[in-house]
Amino acid sequence: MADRTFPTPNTPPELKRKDFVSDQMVRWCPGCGDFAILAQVQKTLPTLGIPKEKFVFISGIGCSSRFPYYMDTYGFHTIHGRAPTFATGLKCARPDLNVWVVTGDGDGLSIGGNHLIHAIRRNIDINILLFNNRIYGLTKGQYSPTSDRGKISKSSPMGSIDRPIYPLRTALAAEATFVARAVDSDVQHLAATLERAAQHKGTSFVEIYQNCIVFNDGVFEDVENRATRDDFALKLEHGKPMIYGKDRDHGIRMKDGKPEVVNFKPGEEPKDLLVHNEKAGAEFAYMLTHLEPPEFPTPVGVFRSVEEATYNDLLDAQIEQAKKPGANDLSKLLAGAENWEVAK
Amino acid sequence: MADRTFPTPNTPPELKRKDFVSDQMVRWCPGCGDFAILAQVQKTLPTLGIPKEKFVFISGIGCSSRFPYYMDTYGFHTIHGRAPTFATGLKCARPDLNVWVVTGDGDGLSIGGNHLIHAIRRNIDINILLFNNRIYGLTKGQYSPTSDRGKISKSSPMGSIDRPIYPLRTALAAEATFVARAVDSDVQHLAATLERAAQHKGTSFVEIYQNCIVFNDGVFEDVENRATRDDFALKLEHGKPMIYGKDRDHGIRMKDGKPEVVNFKPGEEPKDLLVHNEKAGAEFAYMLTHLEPPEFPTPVGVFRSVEEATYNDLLDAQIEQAKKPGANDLSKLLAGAENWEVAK
Amino acid sequence: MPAKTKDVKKKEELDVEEIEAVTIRFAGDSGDGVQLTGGQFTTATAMAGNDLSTLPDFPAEIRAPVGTLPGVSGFQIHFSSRDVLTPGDQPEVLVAFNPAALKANIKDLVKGGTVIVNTDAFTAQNFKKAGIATNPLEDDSLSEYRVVEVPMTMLTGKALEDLGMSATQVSRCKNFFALGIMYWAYGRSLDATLTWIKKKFKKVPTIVEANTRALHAGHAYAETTEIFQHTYSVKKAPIAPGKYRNITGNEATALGLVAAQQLSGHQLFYSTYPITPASDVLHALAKLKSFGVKTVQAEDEIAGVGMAIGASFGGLLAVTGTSGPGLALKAEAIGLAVMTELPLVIINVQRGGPSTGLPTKTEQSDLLQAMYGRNGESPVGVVAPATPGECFTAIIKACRLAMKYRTPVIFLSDGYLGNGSEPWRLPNVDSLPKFDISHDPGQPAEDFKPYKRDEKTLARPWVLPGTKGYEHRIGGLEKQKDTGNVNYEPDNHEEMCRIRAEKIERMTADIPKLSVLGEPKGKVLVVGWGSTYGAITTAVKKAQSEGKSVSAIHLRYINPFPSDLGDILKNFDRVLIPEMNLGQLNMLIRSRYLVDAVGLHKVKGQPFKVSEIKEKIEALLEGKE
Amino acid sequence: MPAKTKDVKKKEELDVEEIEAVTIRFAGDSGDGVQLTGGQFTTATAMAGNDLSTLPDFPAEIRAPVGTLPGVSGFQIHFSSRDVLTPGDQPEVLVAFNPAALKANIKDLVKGGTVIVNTDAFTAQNFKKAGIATNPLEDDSLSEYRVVEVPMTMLTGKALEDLGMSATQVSRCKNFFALGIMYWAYGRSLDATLTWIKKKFKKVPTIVEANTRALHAGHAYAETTEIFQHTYSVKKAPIAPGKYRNITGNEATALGLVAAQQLSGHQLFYSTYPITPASDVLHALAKLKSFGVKTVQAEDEIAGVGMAIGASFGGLLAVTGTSGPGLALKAEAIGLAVMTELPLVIINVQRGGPSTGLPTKTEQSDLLQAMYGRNGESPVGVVAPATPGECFTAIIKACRLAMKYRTPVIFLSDGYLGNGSEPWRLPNVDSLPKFDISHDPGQPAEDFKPYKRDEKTLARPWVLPGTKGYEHRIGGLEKQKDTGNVNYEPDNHEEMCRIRAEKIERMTADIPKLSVLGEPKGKVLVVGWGSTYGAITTAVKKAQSEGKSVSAIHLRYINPFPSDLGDILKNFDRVLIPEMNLGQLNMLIRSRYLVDAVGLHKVKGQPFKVSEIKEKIEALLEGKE
Ligand SMILES: Cc1ncc(C[n+]2csc(CCOP(=O)(O)OP(=O)(O)O)c2C)c(N)n1
Ligand SMILES: Cc1ncc(C[n+]2csc(CCOP(=O)(O)OP(=O)(O)O)c2C)c(N)n1
Ligand code: SF4
Ligand code: SF4
Ligand SMILES: [Mg+2]
Ligand SMILES: [Mg+2]
Repeated sequence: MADRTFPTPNTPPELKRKDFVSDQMVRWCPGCGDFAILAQVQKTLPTLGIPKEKFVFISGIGCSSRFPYYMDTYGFHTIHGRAPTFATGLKCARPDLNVWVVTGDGDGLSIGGNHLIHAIRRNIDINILLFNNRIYGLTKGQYSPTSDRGKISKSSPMGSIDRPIYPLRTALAAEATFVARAVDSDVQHLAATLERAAQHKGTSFVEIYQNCIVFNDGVFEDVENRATRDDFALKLEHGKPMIYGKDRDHGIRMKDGKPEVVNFKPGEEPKDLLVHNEKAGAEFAYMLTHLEPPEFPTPVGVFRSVEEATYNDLLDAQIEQAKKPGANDLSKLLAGAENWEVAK
Repeated sequence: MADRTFPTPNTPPELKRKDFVSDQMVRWCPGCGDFAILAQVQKTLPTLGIPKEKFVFISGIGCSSRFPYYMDTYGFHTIHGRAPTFATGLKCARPDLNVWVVTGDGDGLSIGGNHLIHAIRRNIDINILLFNNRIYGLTKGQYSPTSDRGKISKSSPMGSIDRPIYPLRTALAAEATFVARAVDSDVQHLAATLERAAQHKGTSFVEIYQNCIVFNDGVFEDVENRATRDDFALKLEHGKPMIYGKDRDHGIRMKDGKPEVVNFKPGEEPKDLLVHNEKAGAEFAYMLTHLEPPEFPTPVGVFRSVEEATYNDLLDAQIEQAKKPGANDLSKLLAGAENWEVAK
Repeated sequence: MPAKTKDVKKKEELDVEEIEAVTIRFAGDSGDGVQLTGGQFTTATAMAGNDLSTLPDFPAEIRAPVGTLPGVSGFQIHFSSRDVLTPGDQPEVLVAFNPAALKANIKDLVKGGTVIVNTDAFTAQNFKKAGIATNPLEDDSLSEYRVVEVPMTMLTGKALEDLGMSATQVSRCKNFFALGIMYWAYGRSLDATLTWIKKKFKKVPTIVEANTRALHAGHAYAETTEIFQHTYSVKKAPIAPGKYRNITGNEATALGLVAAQQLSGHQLFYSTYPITPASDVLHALAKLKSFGVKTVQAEDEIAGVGMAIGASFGGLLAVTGTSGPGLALKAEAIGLAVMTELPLVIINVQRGGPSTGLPTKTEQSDLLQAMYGRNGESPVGVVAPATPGECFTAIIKACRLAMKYRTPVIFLSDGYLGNGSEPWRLPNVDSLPKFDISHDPGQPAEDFKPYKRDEKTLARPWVLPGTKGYEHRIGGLEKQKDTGNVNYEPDNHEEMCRIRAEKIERMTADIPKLSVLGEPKGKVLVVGWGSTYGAITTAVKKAQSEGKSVSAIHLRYINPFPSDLGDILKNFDRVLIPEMNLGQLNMLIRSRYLVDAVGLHKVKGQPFKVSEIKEKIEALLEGKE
Repeated sequence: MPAKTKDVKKKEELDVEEIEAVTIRFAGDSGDGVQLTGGQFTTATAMAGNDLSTLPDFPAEIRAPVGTLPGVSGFQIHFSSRDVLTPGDQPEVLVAFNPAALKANIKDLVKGGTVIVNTDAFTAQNFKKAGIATNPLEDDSLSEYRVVEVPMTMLTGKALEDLGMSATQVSRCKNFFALGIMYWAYGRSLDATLTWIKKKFKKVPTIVEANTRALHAGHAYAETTEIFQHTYSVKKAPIAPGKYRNITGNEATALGLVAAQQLSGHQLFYSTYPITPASDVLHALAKLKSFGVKTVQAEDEIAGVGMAIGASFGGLLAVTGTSGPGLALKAEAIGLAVMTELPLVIINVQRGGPSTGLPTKTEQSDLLQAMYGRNGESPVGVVAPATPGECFTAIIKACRLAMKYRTPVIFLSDGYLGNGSEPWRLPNVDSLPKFDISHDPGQPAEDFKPYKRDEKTLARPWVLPGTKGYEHRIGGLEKQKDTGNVNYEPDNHEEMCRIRAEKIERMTADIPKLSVLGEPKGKVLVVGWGSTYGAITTAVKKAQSEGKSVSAIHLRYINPFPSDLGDILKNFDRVLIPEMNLGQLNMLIRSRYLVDAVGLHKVKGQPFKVSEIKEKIEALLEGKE
């Protein structure tokens, strides 16, 4: 089996953004949020010091899932909802590769919800980017599991009656070791978040708010818009108090076990503001996912980042542990515990 | 369509436990926890004042999923993992029925995890009982998604390397409106919990710790055993402080936003013990699911119970709203918006 | 039609040329309103009394950049003073809104055909987007066609000058300008479109005004600039009298379901997961809540079919819809409906496969999947409509068979039927036959046997939860005969397998015999199924009119086969089976009847051309194969 | 064997009767250790030099209450001094540990056969559990059999008296007592079992002692009480010399996969979801981590196949395993492997269907699902082993074909093969042919075309992620020829569909020609596939030995068919196809070769009996059909 090892070169090559641009025409609607995400991913990868041939992008089906075609890396556009399974198999098989999953809110949370959860609970060392536009883009505008109740769409002309699913909560219920949220239009913050996700060992789960200009334009307007986003998005920073607002004059504080918003003069924040802790138990991050507009700002950034053993490492470790001299003798294996000789 | 209405009789019939016992031989291993659950369900149903013919039990595949055969109600033993979908369809189609789903940890959380989540997020008015024995019983002993990491089983001879899934957390991530836990052997508490589940409108989700005597005997020993269970199980009661122990000398308190165990003299509990609140946000119940042995007792009872509109009611309401005189004229519908006459 | 506009005739010389049929294709960017233009032209043509058939050609699911080849959208209409069964093999007229549309479609145009272009879109930038090196209007590439160059954007802009609209908004009206030209050329009335514009845009009076002006302007332009040598007249077709509308297969399917609800007195329950090209059935039904129709958008295909089976257990008319890959996912659950013998209709609007394949293209390659794509011996009914309009009656029939025989029935539509349209004569609602579906156990409660069957149909009782005293349990494990209890006995299993197979065979009693197009005996018999109907029928009629010994039959039922199929096959020397796959019906017929049927296979994501079938018939007659 | 023990002969009269073959069935409660007893008897018999074949019969998946009919477990062994290919049509000896076991099995016993019962289990309570009205040992119901009544529980108890064991523990040893009786009757040595007991229970010396004593006690009891008229001797069979072991099909499959790993130099990756009767393959492989085998228990079947495809993309030998309903769930993903042309082996250990069906019973009803159970034209290879031992070589072959042709291959085992066992001659590891599988792109990086094919095999390059300069993307949308880019062009699609079909056809080059059992021409040809091999071969040989004009061929490859199949079929007047389904191979052969093959169908969850096939052959020869 040792005939195909894939050593990682010692001196990682100098890569540029354009090294990750494939020769395929990018086919999203003009103005689609997917473009910005693609650009940030293409910008982030060269900074990681990983050879280009080690990256693999795996997706399901949806507008977002066309992503791999536009990356000049290895890529696999699979079937609807199942991308995490292909990624899990590939990473178990080839731990030397750097595996990314790109999925949508329909792909990842409607048909594919279970695979998502199971990848996360295994803490397999892959990076999952979920482009959440709260709509089915590719099939032309049905409501999705993340659409707000009451969403009027082709399949819900009187408004949807399902309660939405929250990607981050779902990930946290499976005790995700890395959970983050970013917004397509805030490209610097997005790039920084992607970099953190890439560096995390274990399943990194990133929800990216993505504007579908054709079927769901403006769902994230508050946090998308340059003019308003600082007032509506709370940038989480490990060890720092939770302050937001263009003028940094709002904060979050716990009262009677519940979060509340406090206003203050810029620079004079109260001492008891909630301090972000990425390393806390999943309960803390889960509580943060309940900070929602209109009452609260939308938290973005890294909600949780803790180290735990990965499925692929544990699998390899068991194999290492099982390997003993002579324990892989095929003849002996075939002979079994009991056998007999038939003479001539 | 009005030719088959199913009115509920005004005077509910007097039903007894034996009315719910079917003529089929019960085929579980002697000593299996499923027997106790069956008995409690058969005891609970007659107390609900609902005609027997209105009950429907729907299951997937597994030892637990044989349940419907033993109930003298309408029943449907479906396919592996998909029971919530059949139940959703039936309840939407026939809101007059009282629909129960019986599933296992493999059925409900391995192959069927996504359907479970989606039933819950729709808050469809059904009752889901998940028999958690942390093993695949029917297929003879492979580890399940709720098995602890390190579980040695037929399919994990060196110990499983997946991190477990927690049924209640999964339900709460989907904002379940009713979430409870019970133990097969504590039959009174189980019966009381089942009754609460039955009375709840919306999806009731009950995890039942169930002992598989053949393939996973004793996993829940602490809370199963009559002698020890009061020391290891915390019975949640709405509005009451969280006290447990045979001598009721332990309690739970919040400290720095985190729960801790306090010991005290029986009857002299501290005033700041955590008070259970079924009506709180899902974050509270979610936090309670993190009370786990060995550090904490295992909470049992109703974690959360809040009222929200159900999918089936909303569906019916939209139909009611759409109905206008003449709005169901088939000829007019067929004629469409544009048509023309071809003369003879 | 004229050659290059340079040599147009004088006005007085213009005359009206009478033609029997014409095929026109509109092509442009998705944003050019091609489908809308086609739809309006269709209505006007139908109202003018022609028979017609249409076919939209959508770009692949994903949106492509403006002006590029993958972004080209098309709409073809074939209309005639005679019977029309196909959208036409090759257009005689192409309206191309930009260079990409020209490039993508020109090769289909008949030699000598007319192409009308919007010259304003023929810019260097657009050539680049379309991957065109030189201006096709200036090189030799169009020398075999008559080219009509119209600066549509500019002319539309002029007409709307004083409305204060942006350039983009103006440009959006140019399709009405083009429509005006075409209305003039074929003597269509503007009235229906004018009414439509008023209704559609009633909230934005400027747009009403703009589109109205564009339409008139185009019409006037054609008339005054004399770009055509003459106008054309296509006489009324001898169409059965009655009220007509234009309908796509997906619309007809949705309406048929609502009709089945009314006829059966069973509320319709439609649970599904969106997928191209089947989603429109959901969209149509979701709007019909006033009819009491319940639709659920499920989390996936498995949930879609699971919910439907649950609803069927509850006594509703339960239907799920999908396309190829979704049918694969539903397989296991369909097997459960086979075992539990519950009525269930599964709509499969087939698309190009395998795998994700060509989602927006048509194909007939799921026939064997429908027949055999489940574990175990798992027979189901298979019904296949032949035309868009026929989807209406065929889906009603599928519902009836499913409910009467208590069985899943798969309805095999396809992308061409689903999105293609034809004029459809409105049925008289009162004359549609009601279904007689009973939930009466027909047995005393004390001794109720859920699998005791009707002797004739072998259907088991469909007793609904809520029926007092008849509590019973069903499931996917093998059932004991009559009692329906779980049973593993060897003989019982074989008997039940045979009963399930026999039940499907018994459906033959409810399936009409075949009608042979042409002589009942002869040299070649063409056997078709599904959406190939139009092309096959047209080809066979043409060949017959040339005196050839060829007949045709068309299968609307594939499982079971009509009872007279075997006998008909015997009466011909050769059997030809054209299919949009690699020979799936062929395999079923060969194996069942041991006839050496010849296949004509087309797996191009496109319907057959009449000529392709006719040529194959001729080859067979000439003994070339 | 003797009649009722009442009239046993005197010791001196006892002699040894030589017989050619015998079939014995052990039956009892799951808790009675029936499978273990059978296994031990098998080993002793194999060591005695007989040829043999065994078949366990498990109760339905769920545990049933002790003493009831659904709880009965069985184990049948057929051994002989000649070639043995089936576990025997009807047992001549039945060992019944309780009344339920007697009731469930007695009808299978040959008239005049011997039944050995544990009389201690024949209590009123057990009669009730088994649904028996009167004691069968006292009424007339067993009058056609020889009944040997042994109070096994009591006697075992006596033998273990002083060991201080509980009654339940003692009762658990009675199967060794029964085994002792049978060893005496057939002159088997106790040695192997004694060794096994010591090893197995080495941690509990009391149990070693108890079982040892029980075995000896049974042996002594048979000898001293003279319950048999004579003992039987079955001579050694003329077996090819070599080292042998007993092996089930599932074990052989697992071992074959490990061998394929070693031979191909590609690490084995097995991802699956447990399902009866396929789970044992996972259990076996999970233990082989020391060989570097990676197993993953996935969350469902779809994940199982998805992970395998992911691993295949990464360059491993990727395999997933399941049974019928699981294959249905994997269909969509298998289609993706077809489109992306990645190697993938799918093991399907078939069980009774449709739906959940009869999970523990055998059947061959997934052949058409394997062939056609996917959307679109989606061809895959289909390989079917004929015997438990053959699973070893067949799965190696499946891996080789999948890797060489870059395609999914479905391996159709079944419950009978998977759980049944036979003696298996250990192969010489060094003589197994290595596979030559390359990942070399064979093209310069600048101009790499992932779908440029090998001219001979049509395989595309299997270039692995991590290979510098060859970054490329694959997926489920239609691929452009050579480049593998997404492509929707009509002609390209048809060409690709034909190439994918042709690639599977090309596998014919790697498939051995058929060998005809018997004359190459004649009246009747029996065509089999999969696990019917033993019964067919035995029946055909018997008929041949009676001078009948019948031959047989057995298909190990169903897609593609061996190249000489058509020619062989032509050489016979009639073709008979016995299958454990309603005629699935039959349909493939009829449609492909237009021969009027006759089917012999058995859908009972049980393998064919030799007699059933022989009778059908005779009926055909006599022109009765
Ligand atoms: C098995 C299957 N079911 C359904 C579809 C149709 N389908 C393709 S993408 C999609 C949803 C896409 O939504 P999302 O994942 O949110 O992606 P987006 O297009 O919004 O980026 C659906 C339903 C499919 N391709 N395959
Ligand atoms: C599609 C499918 N996959 C796999 C199986 C095999 N199977 C039956 S039950 C089961 C797991 C049962 O575990 P659980 O749900 O925990 O039930 P338990 O038996 O423990 O009560 C599996 C894997 C099946 N019947 N169908
Ligand atoms: S439909 Fe929406 S998500 Fe899809 S490409 Fe267009 S804008 Fe983006
Ligand atoms: S295997 Fe376990 S869960 Fe199943 S019936 Fe037996 S004890 Fe109960
Ligand atoms: Mg989306
Ligand atoms: Mg379980």
